[in-house]
Amino acid sequence: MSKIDGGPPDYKKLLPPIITENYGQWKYHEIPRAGVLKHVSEKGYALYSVRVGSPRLVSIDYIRDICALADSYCDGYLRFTSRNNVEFLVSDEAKVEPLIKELEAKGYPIGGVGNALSNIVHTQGWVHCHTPATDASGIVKAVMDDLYEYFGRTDLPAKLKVAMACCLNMCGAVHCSDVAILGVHRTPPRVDHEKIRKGTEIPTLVAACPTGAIRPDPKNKSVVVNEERCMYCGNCYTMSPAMEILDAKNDGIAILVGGKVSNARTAPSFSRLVIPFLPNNPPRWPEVTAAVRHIVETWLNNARKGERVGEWIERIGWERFFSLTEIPFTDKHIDDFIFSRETFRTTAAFKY
Amino acid sequence: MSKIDGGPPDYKKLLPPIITENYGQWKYHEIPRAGVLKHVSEKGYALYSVRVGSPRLVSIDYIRDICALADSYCDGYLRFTSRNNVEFLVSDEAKVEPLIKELEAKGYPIGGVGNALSNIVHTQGWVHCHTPATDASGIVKAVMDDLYEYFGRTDLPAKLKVAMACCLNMCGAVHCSDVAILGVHRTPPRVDHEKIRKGTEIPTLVAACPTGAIRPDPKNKSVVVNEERCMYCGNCYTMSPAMEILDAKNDGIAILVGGKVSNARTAPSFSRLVIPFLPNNPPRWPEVTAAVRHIVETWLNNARKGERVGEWIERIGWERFFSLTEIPFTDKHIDDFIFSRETFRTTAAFKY
Amino acid sequence: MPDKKTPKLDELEHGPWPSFVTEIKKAAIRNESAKDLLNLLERSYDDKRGHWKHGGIVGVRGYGGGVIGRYTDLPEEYPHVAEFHTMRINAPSAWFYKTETLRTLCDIWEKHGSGLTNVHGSTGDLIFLGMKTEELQKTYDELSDAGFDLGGSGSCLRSPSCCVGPARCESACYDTLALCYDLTNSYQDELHRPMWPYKFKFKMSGCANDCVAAIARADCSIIGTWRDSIQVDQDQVKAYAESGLDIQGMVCDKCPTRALKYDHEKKELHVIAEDCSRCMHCINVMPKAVRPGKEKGATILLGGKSTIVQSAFLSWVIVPFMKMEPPYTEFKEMVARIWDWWDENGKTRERLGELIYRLGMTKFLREVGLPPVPQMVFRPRANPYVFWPQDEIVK
Amino acid sequence: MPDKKTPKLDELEHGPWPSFVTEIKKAAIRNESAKDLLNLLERSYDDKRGHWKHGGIVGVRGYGGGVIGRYTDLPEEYPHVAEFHTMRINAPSAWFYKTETLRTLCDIWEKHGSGLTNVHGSTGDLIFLGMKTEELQKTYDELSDAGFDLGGSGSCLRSPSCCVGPARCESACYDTLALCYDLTNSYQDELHRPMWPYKFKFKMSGCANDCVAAIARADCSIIGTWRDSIQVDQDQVKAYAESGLDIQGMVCDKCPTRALKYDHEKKELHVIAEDCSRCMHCINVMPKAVRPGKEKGATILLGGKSTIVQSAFLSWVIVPFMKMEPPYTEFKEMVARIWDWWDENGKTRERLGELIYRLGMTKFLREVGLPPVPQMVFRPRANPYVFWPQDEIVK
Ligand code: SRM
Ligand code: SRM
Ligand code: SRM
Ligand code: SRM
Ligand code: SF4
Ligand code: SF4
Ligand code: SF4
Ligand code: SF4
Ligand code: SF4
Ligand code: SF4
Ligand code: SF4
Ligand code: SF4
Repeated sequence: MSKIDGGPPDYKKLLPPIITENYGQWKYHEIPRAGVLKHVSEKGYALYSVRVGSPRLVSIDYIRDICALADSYCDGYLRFTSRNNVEFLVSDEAKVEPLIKELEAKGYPIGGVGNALSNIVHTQGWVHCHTPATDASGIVKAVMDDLYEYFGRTDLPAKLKVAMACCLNMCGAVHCSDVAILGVHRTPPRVDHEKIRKGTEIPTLVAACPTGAIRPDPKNKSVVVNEERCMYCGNCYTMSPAMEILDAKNDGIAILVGGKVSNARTAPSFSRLVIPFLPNNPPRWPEVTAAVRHIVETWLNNARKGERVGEWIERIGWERFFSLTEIPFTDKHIDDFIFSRETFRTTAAFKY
Repeated sequence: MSKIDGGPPDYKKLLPPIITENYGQWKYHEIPRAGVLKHVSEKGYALYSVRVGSPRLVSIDYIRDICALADSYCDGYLRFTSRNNVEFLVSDEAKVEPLIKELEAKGYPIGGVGNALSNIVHTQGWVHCHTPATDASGIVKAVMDDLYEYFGRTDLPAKLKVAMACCLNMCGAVHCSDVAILGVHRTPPRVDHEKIRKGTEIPTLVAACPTGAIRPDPKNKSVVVNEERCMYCGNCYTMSPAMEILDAKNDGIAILVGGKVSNARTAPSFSRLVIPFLPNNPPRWPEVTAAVRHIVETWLNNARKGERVGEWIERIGWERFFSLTEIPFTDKHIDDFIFSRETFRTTAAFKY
Repeated sequence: MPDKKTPKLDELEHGPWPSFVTEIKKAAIRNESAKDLLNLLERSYDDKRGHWKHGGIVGVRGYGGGVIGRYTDLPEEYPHVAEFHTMRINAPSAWFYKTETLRTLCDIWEKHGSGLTNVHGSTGDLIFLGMKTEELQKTYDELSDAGFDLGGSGSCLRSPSCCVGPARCESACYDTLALCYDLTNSYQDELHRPMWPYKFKFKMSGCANDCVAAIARADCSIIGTWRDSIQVDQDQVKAYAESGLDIQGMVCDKCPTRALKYDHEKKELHVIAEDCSRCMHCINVMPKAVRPGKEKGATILLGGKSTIVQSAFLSWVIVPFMKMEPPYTEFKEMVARIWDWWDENGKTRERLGELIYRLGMTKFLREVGLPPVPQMVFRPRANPYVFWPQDEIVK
Repeated sequence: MPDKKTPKLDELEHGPWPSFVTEIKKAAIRNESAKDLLNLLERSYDDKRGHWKHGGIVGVRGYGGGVIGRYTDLPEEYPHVAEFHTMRINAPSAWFYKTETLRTLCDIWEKHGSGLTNVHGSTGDLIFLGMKTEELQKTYDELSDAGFDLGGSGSCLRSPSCCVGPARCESACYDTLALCYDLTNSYQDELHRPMWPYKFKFKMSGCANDCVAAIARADCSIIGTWRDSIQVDQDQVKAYAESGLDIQGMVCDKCPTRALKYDHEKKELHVIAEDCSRCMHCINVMPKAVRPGKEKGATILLGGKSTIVQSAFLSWVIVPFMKMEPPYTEFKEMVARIWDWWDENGKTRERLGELIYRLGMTKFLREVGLPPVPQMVFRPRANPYVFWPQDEIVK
């Protein structure tokens, strides 16, 4: 039998020699062109990282292909970023241009560096998960096609981090992204009493509901859902397959904006709901791509240099964001969950 | 039988002629000297208001005395401010100086106008209420004696609004004051089971506890208090005399700072706890007067012109407030109630 | 003068600030209750605790409130404060008085009570501090005959109060005194006969300076504002500049929305109208040069209250702009709907703000019929927990 | 190539961004599961709903997690995805690979599964997307032999992840890769055998830019920082100035604490060290001229997570500064105490942040033995609801 708990491969054995040599001794970096980072070390070494956008859901053919490129230009070393981009680590400056040429020829998008749109962090969607309200990869493809130009630029007001999650579990940093695309259910779970009786632990299920919408129904050895209270988080479904939450007619997408994670200038902050619902319209989700583009362009046209989406909105005020974008404001935008109070405008000073 | 629901006296009959004449037509105001406002109307009239600090708890002799002054200098008109100061309304400029002289001679403090310390809004304390953790009038007197100089000045960084409440009911705007002095209990209520049985509605009493510390005790036809959960708010005592909360050995004072109400520049904001406990030390509460003076002086010495206490602290950061004042920071400063989350520092950026 | 010694309280007669002890002593010369109050208070200063029992219910005919019953727990030792109730007298708008009005009050009070008062209580009533049960009705009858009425106490509307407003302030954007008087008279029943889940307070300020601290303390705050742009008088700007005011530093740099541009050369101040949030700051610093706009009215905010039980709440915006002119029909119709909703949904001792927080703004707005606007919130919700009503989903 | 038509998905092969559909099609050439995935996905695009059943429990010997069981609800029509589990493979620190490592993985995966992957999953694992139950153990065995191991799933420690840090970044304040590797190896049991109330995530960033988004997503965020002052190289400041950078506007005016003063004449940048909050902004804009201080370590924050159930939480400061050097004893001892406390007090599916919120920071700090410091909060409590322990009151 094979051993267990061997742990991951030792990273030290996977670093290119230039990194081993200059580990912890990087001095500064520059962005010589879109998609490329140049890191210079105290010792004078220069490492070029060429960043390439990937669909993340890739075949082994893709991996073998980038490995071949890494062999040709990077002595067999490469890495992936925290946003699922590929980084070719070039220690020989002379190889940078040829690599870029080959990448371009093969249709690999180069970009995502500096004040650019980077790859969309995303999740499984209809490809693999059991709770999605939408697909993930499809929307990401549609949005990245649409916003493609901004991936290869470096002159946006600031970095633009878009994330996508296919349900409220939010497997990613959707809740803290400049623009977040989120799959949402809009109808209460339909209880399959048969399934409940077959093995759901009712007290745990009841306790799982954040709004207390689920009541035990001892007569039926099942539960009932108070539909007035349910806000479709799907947590009950995670607990029990009997709580069927998918609803093709009503599932769709919400857009949240203005979150960030870095501590630079301002504290990390949550994305906030601006479009409560857009329909699922595969394969290209035109309503979603249009909405995202509209928000991004309003930001591009109005933000000052250096302002992340949320920093821009906080400066002008959310009331102005809604008037500038002409996105209708509804009662759905107003928080009514646990921490709602902090969102209420407790001042008579505001804009129109 | 006398009529009911007559309503309050008609204010229109109580306004001095100069106000009736210029009602709604005031153009601007100046502060010709500490404690005096000069309001000029569109029509060119000038009204002088001379503000005098009152202990608020006053005898009819006091009222008759200020009435006599108002007769001599103000044609029989005066008013009180929202902070319980007296305002003599002088329409004849020539009478301003003589009024001031007489007030000074009689020991009436003139001030509270502009960037000054104004009167301390306060409550009943041991004079009349049933739940106080301290006296109100006595502390106010002690603190105003101590800070007296700032009442008659106009050169503080900004207005200084101090409030005092004798228990957590906070009968005043203690929760939104530059400096708040608050009577606090520190021990759980002692249940008088006899009294409970004599007429307390147990379910209402149980529901009154914000932390769920009170459990019915059907065997005893009474209740029990889970002392681990009680934070001494006294709400149960308000509901039932059986929940004895006064505790001479442990009642005392907390100091909160940095609140404001005006919407000028920054939104209204809560005062925040900086000293969880100071002992009751009548008649002069030296620990309280020293603490308040220390905070006020730290503000005076460090704030920029135009900064209210809270605006100053928010600029420098609360961590700096604690280091500047050398007030020890303890776990008691950290919120653990309903809206605690918004107070946690969700960023790696801070000062020491 | 009191017969017992009061060394601790005597200590509080020293110092420059006027002394409430001296006031009690003045009253004690002619009144036994005041004398016993002084003695009892000295006892509290010794014991470090109050000596009043849990309030009892006393009152006057036709009223469910207006009186706070109070009895000492040491009636044998201090018999003249065995009963020591207070009466709340609804003060005139913005606390304007003629001396004769105040003297009338003093005369009544001299006859029936301790001679001690609070001018005023924190809610804004004039308080007669300390009388026996048997004096309550008599005092009320005389007050009523003289044109006064009781303020609120208990689970009712509390006495509304307002800032000095147009009576003496250039910033007033509506007539606070008139509205206060009108509401008080319109809601006499609500004010005098407690019938709600808990107390309800109105406070009115003529502008965003909020000189009655409404936003912190009132279930409904009515704050004067304007809909158009501030008005700038450039001559006066020049005058301020010449007088040495640092307009850039003290005005523009502190404008929260950076809506003000100062032209150092021309000594002119310009506002980007759509950026101004009407915070009052520039007007406060340069009252001669900057004034509110011309289209005036008020912002309505709901939910303010102090700490007990669910934490303190500041009032939040519910109507960004409403004209505030008699007969205030729009406002009163809205208030009626709000009260109905609160009455129907509120638990005992649940203030309006807590109720809205518990049930959600969405439900509140829908059921009370108020249109959602972004001015109601600092920012939209961060969670995706949106409720979808039946009629908005596909069946 | 798939036999069925997939017109909707085909549409997603157009456009400049690389297409996941093309990737699935590539795999489908050699693999029936990939082919069925494509067909099933087209079906989802038609039906506008997923076609996967609620996850089932499958796994490999010795492990309680690392595999997500997955079955389609249409097994008759799409038999090759009747079982279509994923396996999470713990990635190397900061996702550095040699091509040979990746090729080994490809070879194993070609043999045992769909040939589809996620590089990487949101937690940072390399994901093998889609295999049959019978292949699980075989796949694992080969992976293990080749030097790989599973990542976490279920109520366990999830695979820790870290930013590129000192490997390629001038801002790294501690060795994120080393710590990530050390913690992963130290906590193999916690990672592979779920035994807690819920999941627990560590993420490590070398500085406050937080390039692994730890503060948003990790129960424990370890963010590099320094204790002394930033270091400024005035020659480089001059160079930036001469290159046309608006130092006043883009650096000083955006410094959140206004700790930077730029001397236009001398082209010098000065920091008021005690005002700097170490936010990284000036370093980000002028990496050649400004660097972190010399006394380096990390800030520890706790409680981050996404929305389900009690709302999303951002991690908050729990230790302002800790040296981060092997063997990380101080850190690990603290973690042990925190886990014990969580394990003892947490309800099922209660993340650490929610638990601390529910029971209170005070209780947490006291029981875990961490000293309260003002850095833990943006501001102190606004309510006066302080709990006083027995030993601090007078008996
Ligand atoms: C490669 C990567 C780390 C890794 O281990 O994989 C990385 C690398 C760098 N980051 Fe980052 N960041 C990376 C993800 C992040 C993330 C996390 C994320 O995107 O999910 C964040 C926080 C996002 C947020 O705030 O919402 C992040 C916030 C930053 C910032 C702060 C930006 C800001 O002003 O808010 C900087 C500083 C800057 O760019 O000025 C920064 C700076 C940098 C520098 C310049 C650091 C250096 O000196 O080498 C690197 C190149 C940045 C660039 O792409 O322009 N990095 N960086 C990640 C690349 C992701 C990608 O493929 O696009
Ligand atoms: C008389 C009074 C109204 C009344 O109906 O009684 C009043 C009157 C004026 N207030 Fe006020 N304010 C009065 C209580 C308040 C309160 C409420 C309170 O103190 O409880 C506030 C909110 C307090 C807070 O924010 O915590 C208040 C916040 C202001 C402000 C905003 C101050 C700030 O910058 O935050 C101004 C503007 C200014 O002074 O620059 C202002 C300005 C004024 C002006 C200048 C208005 C005017 O043009 O006439 C008046 C003279 C101010 C002065 O005393 O310097 N008034 N003012 C109140 C006097 C109280 C006293 O005796 O001290
Ligand atoms: C007399 C007065 C204090 C004063 O010295 O001025 C006062 C005195 C009492 N207040 Fe108050 N409150 C007074 C203004 C306030 C204010 C300020 C205001 O109205 O602007 C507040 C804070 C604002 C608010 O309403 O939230 C206030 C918040 C409370 C509370 C807590 C209410 C809450 O929802 O948090 C209680 C507790 C209760 O209602 O049971 C309370 C209860 C009480 C009681 C009736 C005691 C009790 O538990 O039943 C006190 C009677 C004292 C006595 O024996 O004379 N009092 N009370 C004020 C009324 C005088 C007047 O009519 O003018
Ligand atoms: C595969 C992955 C998404 C992806 O496409 O990358 C994923 C997939 C699932 N996540 Fe996740 N989560 C993944 C990273 C995350 C992250 C991001 C992170 O770890 O940084 C989060 C947000 C951060 C956090 O932990 O809060 C995340 C928050 C959740 C939650 C909500 C947890 C919460 O406390 O709010 C659930 C629900 C649950 O645990 O029952 C969940 C549950 C799930 C389940 C297991 C579905 C379920 O309800 O049981 C998904 C299985 C999908 C499938 O069939 O393949 N997943 N999940 C990520 C793991 C891959 C990896 O190991 O690298
Ligand atoms: S976000 Fe929801 S649907 Fe998407 S992968 Fe995560 S758990 Fe599954
Ligand atoms: S979907 Fe969420 S809110 Fe609705 S019943 Fe299930 S757990 Fe409760
Ligand atoms: S603050 Fe408390 S003790 Fe003081 S008067 Fe109000 S209810 Fe009474
Ligand atoms: S004092 Fe407050 S917390 Fe304590 S038992 Fe009474 S109501 Fe509950
Ligand atoms: S609130 Fe405004 S209108 Fe009223 S007195 Fe204060 S400054 Fe004047
Ligand atoms: S009123 Fe306030 S927001 Fe408007 S311009 Fe003046 S200072 Fe700025
Ligand atoms: S978090 Fe800091 S140290 Fe890590 S990669 Fe980003 S900038 Fe560099
Ligand atoms: S690190 Fe941030 S806070 Fe410190 S000086 Fe630079 S910009 Fe200012």
